[in-house]
Amino acid sequence: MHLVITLNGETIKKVEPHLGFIHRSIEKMCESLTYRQFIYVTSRMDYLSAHINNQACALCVEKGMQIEVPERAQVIRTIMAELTRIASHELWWGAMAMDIGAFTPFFHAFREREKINDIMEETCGARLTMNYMVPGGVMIDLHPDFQRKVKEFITLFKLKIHEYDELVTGNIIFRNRMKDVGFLSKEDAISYGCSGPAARGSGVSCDIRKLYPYDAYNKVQFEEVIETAGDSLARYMIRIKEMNQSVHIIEQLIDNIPEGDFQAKTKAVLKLPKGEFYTRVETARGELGVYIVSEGATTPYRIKFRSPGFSNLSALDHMARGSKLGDLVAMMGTLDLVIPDIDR
Amino acid sequence: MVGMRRTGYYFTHHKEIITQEYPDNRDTLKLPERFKGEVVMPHDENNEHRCTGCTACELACPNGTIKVVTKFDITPEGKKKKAIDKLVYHLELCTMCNLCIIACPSDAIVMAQTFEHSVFDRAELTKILNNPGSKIMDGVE
Amino acid sequence: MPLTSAFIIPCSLFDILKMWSLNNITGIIHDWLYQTFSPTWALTFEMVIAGVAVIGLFAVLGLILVIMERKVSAWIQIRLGPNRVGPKGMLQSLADTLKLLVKEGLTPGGADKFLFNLAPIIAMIVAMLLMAPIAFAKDFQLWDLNIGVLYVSAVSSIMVISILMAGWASNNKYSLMGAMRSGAQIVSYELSAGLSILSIVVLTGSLNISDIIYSQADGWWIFKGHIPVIISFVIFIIAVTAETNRAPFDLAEAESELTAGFHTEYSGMKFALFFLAEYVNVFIVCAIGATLFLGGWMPFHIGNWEGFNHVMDYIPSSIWFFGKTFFLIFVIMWFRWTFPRLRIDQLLNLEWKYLLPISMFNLLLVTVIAILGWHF
Amino acid sequence: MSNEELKTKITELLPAATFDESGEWLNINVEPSSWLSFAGKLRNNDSLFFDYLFCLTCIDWKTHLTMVCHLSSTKYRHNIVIKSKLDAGKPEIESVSHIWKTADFHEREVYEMFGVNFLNHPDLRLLILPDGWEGKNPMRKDFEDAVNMIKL
Repeated sequence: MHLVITLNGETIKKVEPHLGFIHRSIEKMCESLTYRQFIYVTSRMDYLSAHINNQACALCVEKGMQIEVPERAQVIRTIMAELTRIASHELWWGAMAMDIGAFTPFFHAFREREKINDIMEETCGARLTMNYMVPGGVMIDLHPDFQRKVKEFITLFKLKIHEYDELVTGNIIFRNRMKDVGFLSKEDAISYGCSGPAARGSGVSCDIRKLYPYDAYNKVQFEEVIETAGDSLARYMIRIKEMNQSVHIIEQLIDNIPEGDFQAKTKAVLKLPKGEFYTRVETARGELGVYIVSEGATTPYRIKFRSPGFSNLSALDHMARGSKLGDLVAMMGTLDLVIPDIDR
Repeated sequence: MVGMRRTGYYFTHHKEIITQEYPDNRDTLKLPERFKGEVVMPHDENNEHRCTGCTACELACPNGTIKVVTKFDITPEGKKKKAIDKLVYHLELCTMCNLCIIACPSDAIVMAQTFEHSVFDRAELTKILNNPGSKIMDGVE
Repeated sequence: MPLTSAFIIPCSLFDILKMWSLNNITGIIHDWLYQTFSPTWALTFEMVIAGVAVIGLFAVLGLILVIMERKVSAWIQIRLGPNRVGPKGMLQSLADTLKLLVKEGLTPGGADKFLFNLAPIIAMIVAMLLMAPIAFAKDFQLWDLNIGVLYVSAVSSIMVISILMAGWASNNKYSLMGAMRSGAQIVSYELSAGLSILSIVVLTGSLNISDIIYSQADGWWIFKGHIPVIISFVIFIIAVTAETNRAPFDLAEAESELTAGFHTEYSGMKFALFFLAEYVNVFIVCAIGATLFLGGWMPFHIGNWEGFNHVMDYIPSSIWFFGKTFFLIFVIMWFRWTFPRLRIDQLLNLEWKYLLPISMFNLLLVTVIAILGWHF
Repeated sequence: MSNEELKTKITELLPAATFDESGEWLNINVEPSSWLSFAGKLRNNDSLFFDYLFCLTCIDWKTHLTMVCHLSSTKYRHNIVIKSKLDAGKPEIESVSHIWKTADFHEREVYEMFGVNFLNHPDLRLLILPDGWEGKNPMRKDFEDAVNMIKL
């Protein structure tokens, strides 16, 4: 991404994003891939929440095919999605602090993220682009060590999470940099189509996990974190609190993974009936929509990914006008822009 | 100030260092058995593999990574039988999505745990998975 | 036999320490030169020796500080840090310097060539000039001029010119913006740095650096001067951190906003000169801080504990000096790897709205203390 | 609000609208000419209050193009899908970017990918494609990429 900024001294007059530097036209690519194959491409969209992207596609195909997903698969998917969310927020936290100018948190965040990646690697076989979800469930059963490792991670994470507050949140320079920076009112957040923490920081309740529960989210207790301040600090706090909520969700599920199949019996060749299917999931960045138009063939006729970053980015210009150049990086940090997600 | 205490703590506590000294720890580095490094075809001691040449992997692959070149073997009974001549694998196109392994009905191909794939010539990335002169294992249909 | 060796070892240890203390080395060399040669030649030789020593020290300090910074940051960030070149990676910065030396020094097309090439040299010369009045050990000083403190604050303000020059000559928007920021920053933080230096000058009554050190023979100013001196010490540390463009005040090269600020376009040895000059500047301001507030090479003495004081005296003066200086450098590095960066308006607010009034008022307090003789 | 209620409400606002309930949400087909005024009514009507445009895209049906808008209300939590048929040769529709500001970017994306001309759009330039892009719109069905990796 390339931001063209018009400046008056240090004050921003206008921000103009130029996109498309890593546009791969995933939507067009998916039109020539079958319903089993196209899921792996979506890992490359928002690579930090690859699991959740895959999950969205799998859910959309399941909705079209009316496949009943076994409970075990649902729970596994939910745990994996929440682990991904924590990993994504960890990376965001490190990168955010780095944008603001503190280097150390980046490495401290990666210490915990590495643990999640190890868990992922053990079960899914990859660290970033897992391709673990398939229509009807998950690809392979959990690794025997999975539960133990996740529990170890949760204990470790709970020990370390207060360090984040010590290092960054409580820092007076950090708070001054974030407070009242990049203000986004509730009306604007809705109008700009923001979702995820960016919108929840402005007081918009938009957590898809709560509003339109999918997979095992209706079986767990968690809070939708909402802050009303609308500034960068609010968006920051939401992500920090969301990590705690994710841990809470995993804690509820990890001991109660039901026995059974990890994958529903599906036909070898998937054919979606003629029609249009739309699923929404909550990725680490916000609402991801998968819109499949099917003509009854083995490949989608048209597929559209409504990526959260794209809409969140459109609010950047509005937020940045009139603030300082240094604030821009803080805003971009709190919007948590993942460029492949915007470009697709 | 609290942050300085935290960084000071890590400055003096070296045992929490998490760096992996990569090229030096090759001997001890253990990747999980599910790690998706590249597609290989295991052969047993008689130079036999399990691939029937059904092209299920070729169809499953989203990137055209696998090309199955088939030939016809003459079985002892005198019947013609389809078998693979070459199973060409383009590592440079592979995204390690694991779909071919899932699709394979006879478990002929698996993911190897190698990850050091860099070579000087791109042509070296195109691999032929079956060993020369290898045969299909008995009993695999 | 064991008994005697037990006696011998401490004695020889003290001898070695004496040798290391650099005491009187300058005197010996001076006397020897004047005995051997005519005064003109002796002066010339002394100048050459001084020049070589400064350049050598400049390079060595740069290397040591770079490796120190990398190790400190690595340990704070739970990493190992450089560990490939030399024992425990200690020669890493030497290897980097060699690499930078053989790299091509690019000059961008639209740049003002003369200024562009001049800027790093000025930065380096300023850093070298600043070394002159620093007392590295007892009687080991290049130039003990009577306005040492004034000289330091005067020369160090030339640094901003090289940065502005680099930013302007690069013909690059990031460079220019970084240079402008750093101009505003250095000029404003010079004030509170100067004011906090003044408080020591007021207490000592002299601008001469060796006088200031000798005035701390019975205790360092930070202990003698009550709370006002502690306050001015804190302000001094903050101000010099800003003046040397280090995080959390590294707006001039804020990498997430301005790529690399004023040295975006520099490469090869020109970049290395900037880099070395920055580190040497850090060393110098820390040395000044150690000299003014922590007694320079003066050992640590506690009241009437004769035994303790005696032991402290055995530690050579150069070790005292470098120990204090490197402690301050470590503190500044610690700042850098802990704190996020300030915004430009917050930076200037901090200086003009808080530090400057506080240090002015503080100077008044110190003056009162000095006049009434309340300090110890 | 259930689909039936939405239907009656919307018929009041736009009698010409036709409905399609085959999907998950209520689909409404509108004429491109009436889209802008209808959009304003949807946004500002107190009982509908569709203030959240979460997806705006286009489908190329070879014979014609279809604009698809997914609308949601953050107050009542109901969703609808608006579709309008565009001419394949000269697709034109009014921009709604001043009603939902997010439409600005989404419409620019559709403009370059499908060549739909949004009338009265404040800043209709290429967003993703490189400047000076010549040739067909990439997401149209008749666009063939010379280097399509998938069809190797």
